[in-house]
Amino acid sequence: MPVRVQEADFDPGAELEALARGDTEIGAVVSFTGLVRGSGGVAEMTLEHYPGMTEAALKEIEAAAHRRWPLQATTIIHRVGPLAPGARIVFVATASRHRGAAFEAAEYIMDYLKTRAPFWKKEAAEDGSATWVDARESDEAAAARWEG
Amino acid sequence: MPVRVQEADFDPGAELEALARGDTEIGAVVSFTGLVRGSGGVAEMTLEHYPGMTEAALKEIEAAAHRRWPLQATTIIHRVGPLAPGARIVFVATASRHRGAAFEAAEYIMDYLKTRAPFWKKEAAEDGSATWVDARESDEAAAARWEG
Amino acid sequence: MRILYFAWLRERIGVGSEEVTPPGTVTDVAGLVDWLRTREPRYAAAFEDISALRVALDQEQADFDAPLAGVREVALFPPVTGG
Amino acid sequence: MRILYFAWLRERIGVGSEEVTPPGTVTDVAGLVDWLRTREPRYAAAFEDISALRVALDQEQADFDAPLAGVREVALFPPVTGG
Repeated sequence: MPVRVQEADFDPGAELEALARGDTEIGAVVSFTGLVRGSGGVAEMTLEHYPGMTEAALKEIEAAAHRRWPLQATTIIHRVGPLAPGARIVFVATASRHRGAAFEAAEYIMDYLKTRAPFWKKEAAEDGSATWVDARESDEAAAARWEG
Repeated sequence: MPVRVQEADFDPGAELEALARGDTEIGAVVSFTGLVRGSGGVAEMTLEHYPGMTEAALKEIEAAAHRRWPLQATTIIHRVGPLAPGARIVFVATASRHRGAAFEAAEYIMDYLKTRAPFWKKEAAEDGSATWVDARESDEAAAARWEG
Repeated sequence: MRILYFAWLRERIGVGSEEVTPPGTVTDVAGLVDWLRTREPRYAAAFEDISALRVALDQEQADFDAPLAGVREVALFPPVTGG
Repeated sequence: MRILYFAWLRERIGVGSEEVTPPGTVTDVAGLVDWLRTREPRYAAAFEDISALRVALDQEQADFDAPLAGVREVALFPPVTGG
């Protein structure tokens, strides 16, 4: 159940292959890949994070998902540093016997990653200006639906 | 927006790469991969289908998803013929600006694929006996939640 | 008219498809199944419980009371179990 | 005590981390921020609206009324925006 924070790109196909390999109890694998959108003239995205706390937060989110659903395996990878439009930012994959648990756990991990893991995005525009991305209320609402 | 029904295996990583390539409006890619479970002594699974109707049914499910959510791209692949435990059976991937649409559309496509596309599974046990898999009421219930 | 059978229905009837010419009194899918039942015991056995079956007319899902006028291909099969 | 700043808070204050020794009257996070505000105008400007900020104590999310006793690392930052 790897959790990785890295500057380097990753290979979703290889991660999916590694996730399910050798466990024939797995019937369903769900993956989420987040990409840098180039909309609104974004030339580059930079991801800042809180080393140490980031990994702990991701491990706690992953552990919470495993407590909540019967999961055979999970993978969470988040990149940091400068990223061009189209680049992969984040990868979450979940494996379970049935698709309901795999889908729900992947959404849950993404919702909490978006609201609980210490990453911050800064967008640089083509004109050279740079802006820190604001948190979205819809992300808080998405995480809140799993509570209680 | 390819829909494919084939005996050959496929490469989820290559499919994900092809899905999002060159469109920097895509921020979220969700994939589902279904695998043959080896539980209960299943030695082999055979997928029968209704050539012609299968492709039409998958295209209609895909079109319905595109009408319902703002999707940049989708992929649906379903294998037929004999498959060993651990083998990939089905692959669905969706690409959208935001993760909510991508997750929901992937679940929607899977729920309708399970209940509306003409595939039938036959399990061969290690002792040589073979059984047609019964439809699951939970799959009908999953599809029904998108109605109305 | 061509009839296709899939999965265990195909196995019980023994063929995957056949050409049939039902009498003019057969106007809908239920009537077609009733007529097939009279042909041979294997049909009667296969169609013992049509609530366990589904139908498609010219490759579109339909109901057992759907009319057969103009239909070229009737498919009968158990509930689907793909994915 | 070590304080860490992230994202625009780091940029406004001008450093990513610093060692501080607040007076004994500072017992919780809100008190720490009030004390930082008095140090220099850039702190006062950065902490103008603490409702826009979040805090972690020794790398665990906490509230502004959380006590500082025994805490070695305080992190202050805007709401997170990863993924």
